[in-house]
Amino acid sequence: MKTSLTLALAGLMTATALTGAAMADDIVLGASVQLTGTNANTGRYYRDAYQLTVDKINAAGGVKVGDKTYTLKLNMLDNQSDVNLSVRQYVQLVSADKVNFLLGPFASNFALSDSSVAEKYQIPMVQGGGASTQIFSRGYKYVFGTLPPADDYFASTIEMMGKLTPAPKTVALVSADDSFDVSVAKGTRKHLTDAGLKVAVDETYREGASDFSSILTQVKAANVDAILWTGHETEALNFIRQMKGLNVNPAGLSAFTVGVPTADFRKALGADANYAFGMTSWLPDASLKDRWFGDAAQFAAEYKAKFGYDPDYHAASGAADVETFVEAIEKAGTLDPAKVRDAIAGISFDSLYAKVKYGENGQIVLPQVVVQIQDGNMVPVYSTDFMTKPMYPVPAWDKR
Amino acid sequence: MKRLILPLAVLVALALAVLPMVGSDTMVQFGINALLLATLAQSWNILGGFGGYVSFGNSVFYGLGTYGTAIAMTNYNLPFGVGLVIGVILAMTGAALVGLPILRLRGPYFAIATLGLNGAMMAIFSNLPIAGSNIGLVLPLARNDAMFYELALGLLVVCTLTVLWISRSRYGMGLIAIREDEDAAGVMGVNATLWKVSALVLASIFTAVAGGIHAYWSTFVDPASAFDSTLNVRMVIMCVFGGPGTVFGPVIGSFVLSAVYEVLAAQISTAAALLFGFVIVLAVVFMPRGLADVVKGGRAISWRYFIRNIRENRL
Amino acid sequence: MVLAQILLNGILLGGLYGLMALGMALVWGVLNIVNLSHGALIMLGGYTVYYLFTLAGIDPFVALPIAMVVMFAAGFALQWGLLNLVVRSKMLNTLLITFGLDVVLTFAAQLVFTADFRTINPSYAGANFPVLGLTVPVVRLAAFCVAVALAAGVWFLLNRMPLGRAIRATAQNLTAARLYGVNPRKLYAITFGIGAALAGAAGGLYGMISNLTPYMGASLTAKSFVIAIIGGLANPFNVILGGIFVGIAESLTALYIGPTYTDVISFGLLVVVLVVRPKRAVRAA
Amino acid sequence: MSEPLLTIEHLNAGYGAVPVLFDLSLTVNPGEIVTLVGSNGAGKTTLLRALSRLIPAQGTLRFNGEDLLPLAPEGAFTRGLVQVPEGRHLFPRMTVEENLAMGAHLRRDKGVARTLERVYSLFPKMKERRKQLAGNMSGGEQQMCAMGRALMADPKLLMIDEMSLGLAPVIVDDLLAILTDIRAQGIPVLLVEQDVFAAFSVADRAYVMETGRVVREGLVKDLANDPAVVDAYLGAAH
Amino acid sequence: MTAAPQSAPRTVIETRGLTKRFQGLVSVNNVTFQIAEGETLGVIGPNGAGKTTLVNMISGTLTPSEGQVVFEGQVINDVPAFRRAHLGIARTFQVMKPFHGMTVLENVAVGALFGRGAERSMAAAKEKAREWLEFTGLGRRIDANAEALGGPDRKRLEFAKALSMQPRLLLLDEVMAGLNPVEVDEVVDLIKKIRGQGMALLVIEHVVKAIRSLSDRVMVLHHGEKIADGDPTRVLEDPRVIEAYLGKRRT
Repeated sequence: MKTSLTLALAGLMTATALTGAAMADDIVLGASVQLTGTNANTGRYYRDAYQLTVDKINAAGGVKVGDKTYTLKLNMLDNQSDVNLSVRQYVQLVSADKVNFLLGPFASNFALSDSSVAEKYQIPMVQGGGASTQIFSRGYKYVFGTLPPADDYFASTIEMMGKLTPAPKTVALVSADDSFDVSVAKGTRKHLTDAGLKVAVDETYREGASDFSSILTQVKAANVDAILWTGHETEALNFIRQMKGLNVNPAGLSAFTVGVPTADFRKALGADANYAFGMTSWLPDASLKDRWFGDAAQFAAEYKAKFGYDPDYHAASGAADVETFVEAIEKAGTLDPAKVRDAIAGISFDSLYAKVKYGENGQIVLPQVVVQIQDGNMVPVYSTDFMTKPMYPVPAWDKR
Repeated sequence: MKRLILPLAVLVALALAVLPMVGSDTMVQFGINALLLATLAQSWNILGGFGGYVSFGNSVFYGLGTYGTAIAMTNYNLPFGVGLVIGVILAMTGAALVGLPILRLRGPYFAIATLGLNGAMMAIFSNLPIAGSNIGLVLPLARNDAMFYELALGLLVVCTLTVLWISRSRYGMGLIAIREDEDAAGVMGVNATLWKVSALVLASIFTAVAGGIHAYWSTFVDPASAFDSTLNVRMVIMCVFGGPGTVFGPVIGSFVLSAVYEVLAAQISTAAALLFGFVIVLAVVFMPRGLADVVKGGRAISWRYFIRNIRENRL
Repeated sequence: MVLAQILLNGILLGGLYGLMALGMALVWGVLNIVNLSHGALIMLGGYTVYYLFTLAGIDPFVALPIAMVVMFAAGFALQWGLLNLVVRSKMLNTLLITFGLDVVLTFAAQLVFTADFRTINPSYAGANFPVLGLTVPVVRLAAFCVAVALAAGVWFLLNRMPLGRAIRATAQNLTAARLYGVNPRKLYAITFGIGAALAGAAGGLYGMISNLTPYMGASLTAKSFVIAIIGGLANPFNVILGGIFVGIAESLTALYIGPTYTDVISFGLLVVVLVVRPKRAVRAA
Repeated sequence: MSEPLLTIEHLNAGYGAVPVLFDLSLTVNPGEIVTLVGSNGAGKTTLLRALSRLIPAQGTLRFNGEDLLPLAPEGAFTRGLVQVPEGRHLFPRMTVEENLAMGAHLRRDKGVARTLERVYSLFPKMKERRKQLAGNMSGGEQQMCAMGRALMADPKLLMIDEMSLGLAPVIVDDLLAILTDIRAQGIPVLLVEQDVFAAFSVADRAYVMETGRVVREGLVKDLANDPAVVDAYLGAAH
Repeated sequence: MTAAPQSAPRTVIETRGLTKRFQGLVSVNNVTFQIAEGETLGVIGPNGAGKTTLVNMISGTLTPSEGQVVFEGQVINDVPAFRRAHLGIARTFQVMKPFHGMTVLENVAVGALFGRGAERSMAAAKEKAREWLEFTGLGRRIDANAEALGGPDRKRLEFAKALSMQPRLLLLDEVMAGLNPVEVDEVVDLIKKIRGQGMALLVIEHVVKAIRSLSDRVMVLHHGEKIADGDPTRVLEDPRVIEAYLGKRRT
């Protein structure tokens, strides 16, 4: 009895003793990211981008506040893809580890919960992992997002569809039922109606589903011109493989919110990835100039060299989160959370990711570039106008 | 030894009560979680430990408490207290309704039915617009962790007192009799159906309140976290690790495991879950009757105790 | 036509579901262990086939039997070295230990294989052919056939071979089986090994149809569980039929009620089957 | 006289802390049918369990010139000490043939088919019913199946626990006749019975047990009219 | 020597044509008997005669296929077991079923808490339990764990558990099995003591010697049927009974 109580208390003590305080000349950025668990696959973009950017900034001399120079430090924990654990870890970061500012986790549902901690403790959080409008509709003051609003993900795709010949007339909209994808679907419905397109099939599936044969059969029967799909990467993978298996092939196009820009996705699907449309809020383009990396292309090269895989918009967005803090701190000339928060709200700078400027609700607005996989490569095809000629219409599976 | 337990427990409770005034925020944070988990393990103990019915459906009541509170607070702007009450009423009704048919099942079939119930419940709530479907609900923000801490502590104390009462009352004797031999208990006059269903309902109350507190504290609920069957497995593990059917075993078991987990998570982040898995496996092999049984043996415990446990259960 | 195609989808998928559940049902029926790490074994089987395919260039259908042998060995070792130590313990304890095992296997897999999702993607992965206006995906059809063939194999083993006879005898009356010289330790290990091998085959097929991640196990355990109960533990073909039943039920639910309701139906079915026919699952092999 | 097949001397045995058998001695010679009778709870089944090495025991246990005590259940079984357990313990959802096959589970010799023929000739009814599920047969048929299964193991001593239990007298007579046939094939039998006169009608020698002890032993013809036997069942007033 | 009935004693339990079939197998066939207040009925019969099934139907663990169980004038076929306990039917089990994880005292207290005239308070129930434990000679083991008891003490515990329910009818199922002669005598004494309490007793026993000395009447079951019922000495000399036990003499 007594021994076990002592044990429990000892455990409690250790749990708190382990977390040391920051050194005086450091600026500590705290983050709890999915390093393991179901979301780890995308979580690693944030892990790596945060680390790379912090190292890069330190190598360039750190952060100047007034006449003092600080070194950036990263305090990153693994939330194991567990929302509850991530909330606890953010509290630990804020209250015990006394980090100065917060970087975000991946995925909307995590950002949704975790940002509450930032708001509660009034420590600014800049996150590049959650795009759901839900995160930014709560009137929170301390939460900023570098992913564009989920509602508009398909806006550029739909715009492009109007300019294709023959232009698709009927559309199937398939979405997962989680926060991000419901936001996407809701916005997309509106965009589709505005563009005068007919939604012939509108199906929502359970997050994590692996079988899409029922939906695909209905899509096939409806004989739509285009499929707009939003969900998670693994689901996109299954969806495309099952499209082929069931010989579902809209003459127009099929477009996906996630997956297409990642190397993993292409690798997993092989030739079957071809012709798939996708989107990205970021391309490793030399035209995106950056104070530390030079430009986005150099960022991508360094990233690939260091981690062995290509960065995608998650990574760029994560890098922009770190840069946001540095710019804002230098502008505010202090580490005071409230002042830095105000500085973030009014910030505007060019980065490898985009021109960073947050809207009223704390979210950045960016157009999505439509991309397509052509012969195994991701090719940007449309932004405000065509960039490369899309391969269109899409040939049948057996004619590829 | 035996006489010391109660005063010691009171002391520990008092010490825990002042923690928010002296401890760090993380400590409080960890405390809220540990206390809520302990409450869950303790309320699982009522039917599982005393009645011998292994439920994997207590997370249903946790979810109902969570959603009762969340729906009341977000959709109807009701105060937290009212939300809790609504959550509890939902959970109790649920417990009474499902208790009757599924408590007729025995052994693994009861356990499996409750597991299925949890899965079905999660799927149902992810389709309920009033519950925010699968997206979930965002609750208003309360910057008062000390309050959540004291609430959680209070709940655990009340729950433990209830279990203490059960362990010494006619009611508890009936439950234990059912656990040991349901037929014999019936022949001796125990109305097994009434006892089992009421135990489930009783457990549902504390479970639901814990869910409600957690919902308001974390400000966000969704079906996956509200009807999390691994949460239920954790309740079972913590209760069984500590000693099912004892008054303090589940509390100690969950404190110890929470601390172990927290330390592991802080120390070796990625391998924490892996090691936690090993802890469970080893615990089942070496101390199948829980910490309480180990402690009961006092100083006499040696490696022989563990060997004997293996002897008893191996093929 | 849509309905016919959806029924076909359900049947083909259901066959694979049945195969997933088959190993679980066998272990449950004979050893009286509800193996919560079954999904993790499916996952390991999937990765085995994946690596045989990608690293050694072995065709996945050829790799399948190799993976089954590997998984058999793993299952045998697990039962012999660990689960036999607790097999007479309370049902709760066997549940807990297999849950712990599931955690260990899952996170070990994450450390070894990383969290990247993998697909087993041979050149014919998306092939299909038309029959009476329906589209039949080749890999799914093959998976279905493998599932039925393995069920037939299990049936043959159980009903026509001395080893299977001993397995059934042990399931029906452990005392009597011991009395006539059955060594239950070995037999339990073999049975668990067979269960793991079946899980391995299911994992390989699953990797060809869907994708592999270290975390895929949990939901597959739940699914196997539902099917094992609905199909009963006695006859391998019934387990496959149970899988087909669930596959069709899910497909129809997706069509008529909505794809977000499939879990309501499969878990609802589980509860209803248990409450209405509690004896259904009791009969073991 | 040569050494008995089975020698039990000063045997004590029980379950955990509860002793059941006290200082018990018994022998079975080759070619004999020996019966052990006594009322319920006298310890007959416990003795069989001790012989099959399922429970610990102290004293002397020798079978076919070998010490049984250090052996595991499998060891006793493979040395030819085969038991037909009380309540038959068949595999209910297996056919008669499969049940019989289980009896020869450990045998690797070529004689299995011959043994099966022998069993079928002893129990022609089993041959008729060989495709039937054992659980669906009548009590008498189940007992035949259980005995046949034991014979399939090629026993050196056949031990039968409560053969007549719950069976109609006509059927018991059939079974008794078969016991004689079995003995004629050279297999000695240790028959544990409650039905004294049934047992006495085929046995050579008998032991009478009461509360864990042997209270009478001797040739059946001597014991048949011994009032002690009736006393062991119905109390001293007889 | 039988106790001479004072006035006409009331019938406590009565069965009318009680029958139980298990999947076509008749376990108890058309058994009719009654036991009066203060009377002890011994039930004997070879293994598998249906004795325990009979007790199960009276205590409520089994439902009869046909016939009626009548307790104090009321047909109780559909009354669940726990309510029969409240009415005053108590039994012991052939395979003893002490509640593990409870002390001896608590085991007996369960009876006092849930039986006829149930105590609501633990203290009172434990007091009562203590009395019955003294009565059954188990006073010295009050705080032991139930599973720690040896054979004879377990029997005493079974008695105490049943008695603490204050039954009107007590069903004793083979309480002497596995006891040595000295212990059998102790149990016989105990039952004689219970007879003094005025309840109806049904005693199933194999030790016929004991039955003879205990019973007012003896009923013999064979293959589920009642083959004799009456004065112990006469019944035990009935050739049919002897044959049922020893088997028929073969030539």
